[in-house]
Amino acid sequence: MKKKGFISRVVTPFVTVLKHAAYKPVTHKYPYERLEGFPRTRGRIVLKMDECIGCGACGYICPDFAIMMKPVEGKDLTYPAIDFLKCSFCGLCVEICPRDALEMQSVVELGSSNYRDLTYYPERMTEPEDIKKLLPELKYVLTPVATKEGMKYIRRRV
Amino acid sequence: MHRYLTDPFQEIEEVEGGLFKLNIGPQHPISGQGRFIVLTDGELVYDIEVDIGYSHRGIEKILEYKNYIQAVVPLERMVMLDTSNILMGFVRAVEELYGVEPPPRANYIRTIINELNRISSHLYALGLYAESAGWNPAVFIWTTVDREPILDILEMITGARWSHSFFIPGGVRADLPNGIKERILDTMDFLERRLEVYEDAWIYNETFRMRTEGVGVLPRDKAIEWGAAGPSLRASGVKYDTRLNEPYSAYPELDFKIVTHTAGDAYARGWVRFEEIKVSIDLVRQAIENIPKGPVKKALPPRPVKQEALARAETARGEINFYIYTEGRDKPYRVKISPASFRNFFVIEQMPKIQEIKLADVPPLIYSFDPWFLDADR
Amino acid sequence: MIDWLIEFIRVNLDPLFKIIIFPGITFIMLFTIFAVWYQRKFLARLMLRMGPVHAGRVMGWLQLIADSLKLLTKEIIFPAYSYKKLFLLSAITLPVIPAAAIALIPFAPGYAIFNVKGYTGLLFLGIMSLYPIFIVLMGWASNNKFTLIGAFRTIYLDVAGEIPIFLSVLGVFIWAGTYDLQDIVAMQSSMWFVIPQFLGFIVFFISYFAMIEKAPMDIPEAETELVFGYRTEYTGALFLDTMLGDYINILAWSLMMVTLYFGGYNGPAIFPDPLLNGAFWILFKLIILLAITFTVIISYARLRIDQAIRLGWYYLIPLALLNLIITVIIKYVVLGG
Amino acid sequence: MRLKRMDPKRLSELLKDRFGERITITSLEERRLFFKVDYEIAHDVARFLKENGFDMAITMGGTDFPKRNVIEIFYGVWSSTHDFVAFMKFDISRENPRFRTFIDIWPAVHNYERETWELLGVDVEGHPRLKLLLLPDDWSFEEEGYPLRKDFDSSRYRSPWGDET
Repeated sequence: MKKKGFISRVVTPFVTVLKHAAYKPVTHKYPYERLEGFPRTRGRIVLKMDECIGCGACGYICPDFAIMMKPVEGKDLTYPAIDFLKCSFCGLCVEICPRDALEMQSVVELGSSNYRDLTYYPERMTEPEDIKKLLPELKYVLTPVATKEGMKYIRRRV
Repeated sequence: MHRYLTDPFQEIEEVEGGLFKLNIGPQHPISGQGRFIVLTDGELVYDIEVDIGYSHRGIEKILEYKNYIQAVVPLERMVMLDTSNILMGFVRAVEELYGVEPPPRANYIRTIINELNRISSHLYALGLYAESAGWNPAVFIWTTVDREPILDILEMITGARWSHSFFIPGGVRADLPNGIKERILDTMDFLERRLEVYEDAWIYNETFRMRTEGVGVLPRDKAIEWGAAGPSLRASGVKYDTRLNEPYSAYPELDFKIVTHTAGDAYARGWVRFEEIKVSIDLVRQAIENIPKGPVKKALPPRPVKQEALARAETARGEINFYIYTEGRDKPYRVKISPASFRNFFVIEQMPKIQEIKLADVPPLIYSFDPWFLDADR
Repeated sequence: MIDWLIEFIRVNLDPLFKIIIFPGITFIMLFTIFAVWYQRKFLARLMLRMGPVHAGRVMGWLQLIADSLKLLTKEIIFPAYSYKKLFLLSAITLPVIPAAAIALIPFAPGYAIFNVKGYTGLLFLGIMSLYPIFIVLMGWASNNKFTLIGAFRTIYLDVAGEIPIFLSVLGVFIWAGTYDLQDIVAMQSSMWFVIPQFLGFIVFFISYFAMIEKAPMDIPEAETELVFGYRTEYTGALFLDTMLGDYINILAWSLMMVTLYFGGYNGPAIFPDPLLNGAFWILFKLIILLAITFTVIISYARLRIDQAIRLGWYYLIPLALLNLIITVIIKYVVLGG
Repeated sequence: MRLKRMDPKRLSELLKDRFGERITITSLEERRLFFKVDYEIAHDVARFLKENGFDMAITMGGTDFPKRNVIEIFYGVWSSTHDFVAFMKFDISRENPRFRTFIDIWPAVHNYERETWELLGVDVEGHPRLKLLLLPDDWSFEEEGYPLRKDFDSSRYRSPWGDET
C-alpha cells in the first residue's frame, strides 16, 4: 500500500472533487433523449408469421412459461403468443427457433395501464414496435458510450 | 410523572439493561430487502442479528423443474450485478456431470465476461461502501457512471446490460461481435485513469481511513473458522482465490496474482476489492489479446456420465459452489447453492463477539463484506 | 425614480424594510430557497449529474418552490406517545433562532436589523448556542429511538464544536479590540482578518461544519444508521420548517464567517449606493463560501462521534488557544497595543 | 501443529484405515473426495477431518429420497492446508429425521443447519437458534410442508397475475 503525506490525504480529495465541476454531466433526459440500442440488444420479440411452422419449440424452452401457442383465424397452424409481463428477454426462444421466425427489436419500453394488454397475440406479435408512438416526446436519439463517438467523449472527460 | 415516561406501550423498545433494539432495514439497507437488528445502548453495539429471507424465491426448488439451459435464467436472478460469475459455477457443475469441456475460445469469452462483470460489481460495491462511511453519494455516482461503458460492452456482446443469460452448459451462446477488441481496450484505459482519480479522492482520503481502519478486524483463524468468502477472506491474509486454486475457464493460461492484505479490517476489505479491479483489468487485456480462434459451443451428450458434482467459482462477493445430484434425466434432482453472501452474513453476526463496535461502525462494517441479500436468500 | 423610491423607503420605513425585506424575512426565505437549489445544482455537477431541470424550464429554478408546496400540502403526523406540544413548538421555534442572530450582521455601514453598538458579537454567539437545545427537544419529544440517539449526538457534537469556534472568534475580538461586529467589519476595509487570524480561521472553518451539522460532521442525522436523526418523525410542513432551520443556520454561520474573516460588506465600489454595494459584496462572498462548503460536504466521509470529539478537544482547542496566545503576543508585544 | 500436505487419495486411505468398513468412498477426483458414512460415526469422522486440517465448511445441506425413504445430509469442507474439498454424506431416516449439530466442529455451518431444518424438516439437535431463516415468519409447517421435500406441492405458489397465455 502506498503511503501518502497528510496534505495529500486531506487536500487532494477536495481538489479532485472540485475538478469534476468542469466535466460535462452524463445524464440523459430520458423521455426527450434516448440511447440507441446495439444490434444484439434484446428487447421486444417480433414474429414473422410466414416463416413460422408452429413447432412450439419456443414455448418448450421458455424458462418463464411466457409463451403459449395460439390459433390464428384463417390459418391452420398455431403461433406463439407472448406474455411480456412474464418475459425476461433472455432470447432463448429466438435462438431455438428452427426457421428463425422470431427476432428481437432493441425496444424495451413496453408498458400499459392494464396488464392484459401486455399479452401479445400472434397478430400483434408481427407488428414491430414504433418508438415514436411509445415515446411521443422523444427528440434526440443518442449513441451509447461504447461506440467510437462515445469513446471520444470519454477520452475528453478524463 | 408525565404520561410519556410511565406509559407501558411507549414506542421506544427497551430490552433488559436499558438497551435499544435498532432496526437497520428491512427496506433497502444495502440493496435488496433484509434487516439488521442491532442491540445498542446508544453508541456501543452489543449484538447484530441478520434477518434474511425477505426475497427468498426458492431457486433451489425452481431449478428442479427446469432443464439445464432453462435453469440459466432464474439462476441469474441471484445477483443481478454479477450474473455471469454466478452462472459460471452452475455451468461448470453441469459440464462436469456430462463430462464436457468447452472449446478454448468459449473459455476465453467466458473469462472476459466474468472479469467485466467483476469490475462492474466491485465498482458498484465500492461506491456503496463509500456511501456507508457517511459519504454524500458523490463516489457512488461516479462509480455508477464509470460502470456504464462496461455495461455497454456487455450489452454489445451478450445483448443485455445485466442478466446476460449468455453462458450455457457446453460453451457460450454467441461469438464476440466485430470491433469489440478496440472498445474493450479503450474502456480499460479509461477505467485505469478513473481508478487514479478514486485513489486521490477516496481510497487514501484521511476521513475514509479514519472511519474504516481498525473497524471489524477479522483475524485469519476466525475468518477460516467462520467461513468468510472472497475479498473478506483475502483481506484477512488467506491466500485463496478459486480462480487460481481450482483453475477454470482460461484462468490457468493467464498470468495474475491474488491480492491479499494482512490487516483484516474494513479498510483492508475495501482495498482488496479496489486492487482486484486492477487485476481484472489486466486479465481482460490479456484474454482479449490471446483469444484463440474456433467454435464457441459444444453439444451436451444425451446422458450425464456422473451422478453428482461439486463445482466452485469465484464471484465478485466470493466463492459460490453448486452441488448437483442427478438421476440421469435432463433436469437435476437436487441443486444446493452455497453463495458467498450467505457465509459472510454469518461472519457479520459474529463480529461484535470479538471486537467493540460502535453504532456508527455498523454500516461500514456490513458494507465492507459487500453482502447481497438476494444472493443469500436465493 | 428608483433612487427616489429607495431613498423614500430608507427614510420613512427603515426599520420595517429591514425586518420584512432586507435582510429580514423575505431575504432569508429567498436565500434559503436559493441555497438549497444551489446546493442541489452544484453537487449534481460534481457528481456528473444535472440536478433539477424540469420545473421552471431554466435550470429547474422552480424546483424548490414546487418541493416546498408539495411538503406544505402533506399531512402532519404526530407519532404515537410523542409529547405533542413540544414536538410542535420546538420545530416551529428552530428557524427563529438563527434568523434572530442574522439581525446582528451588518450588511452595509451602519445597516443591520438590530442596529446597536456594543456586544453584538457576543450576542450572536449567545443566540446561536440556543440552537442545539431545540434540536435536543425535537429529538426527545418525537419518542423514537433514532431521534433520541440523534439528539444525544447533537449534544456531543455541540461540545466538540462550540468551544473551539468560540475560542477562535475570541481571537478576532482580541485582534480587533472590540466585541462589536460593525466595528470589526469597518476595521477590515484595508485588510481582511483572515490574514492575521489564519490559525483561528482554520479552527473556525472546521468547527463550522460541526455547527451547521453537514458532512463530514453530519453525525446527528447520520443517514446510514439513524434514518434522518432528530428529524426522522417530522412530516409535511413541520419537516419543511426543520429544513428551513437547518439552512438558516448555515446562512447565519456563513454570514458570521464572512463578517469576521472576509471583510463583510467591504469591497470595491461597484454600485453608488452603499447598501447595494455592501449587499452585493456580502452575497458574492457568501456564494463562493457556500460553493467551498458544498465541495467539502462531498469530499469527506462522515466522522464518528468519538473522532469528532477527539478532533475538537485534542486538535482544535489547543490550536485555538495557540492562536489566542499568538494574537496577544503580536498585538500587545510586537505591535505594542 | 504443522500438517503435511496431502491429496484426496491419501485422505481416503487415512479414512479407510481409521474407520474401515463403515465408510464408503463414492468418488475420488483431483480436488474432491466424496464419501458416505454411517450416521453413528459421522461426528467422529468430522472431528477426524477437522484435526487433519479441514477447517472451513463451504456447503451443507440435504437431499430428500422418498424412494429409499431416507434424507441424505451432506457436508462439504475445504482445507486451507491441503486445498481440496472433502464431501461427507450420511443418511438419516425420513420418518424421524434428526441428527446432532456439527456447530461445535465447524461453526460456519450454523446458518446452513438452520436452513436445512426449515427447508427439509430435519430436526437438528443441539442447535442454539432454530428460528425461521429464509421462509416467511407466518409459515406453517403443518399446512404447507417443507419446501425442499419431494412431496411438496409447489403448484400452490404460482404467479398471482393469472395465466393469460
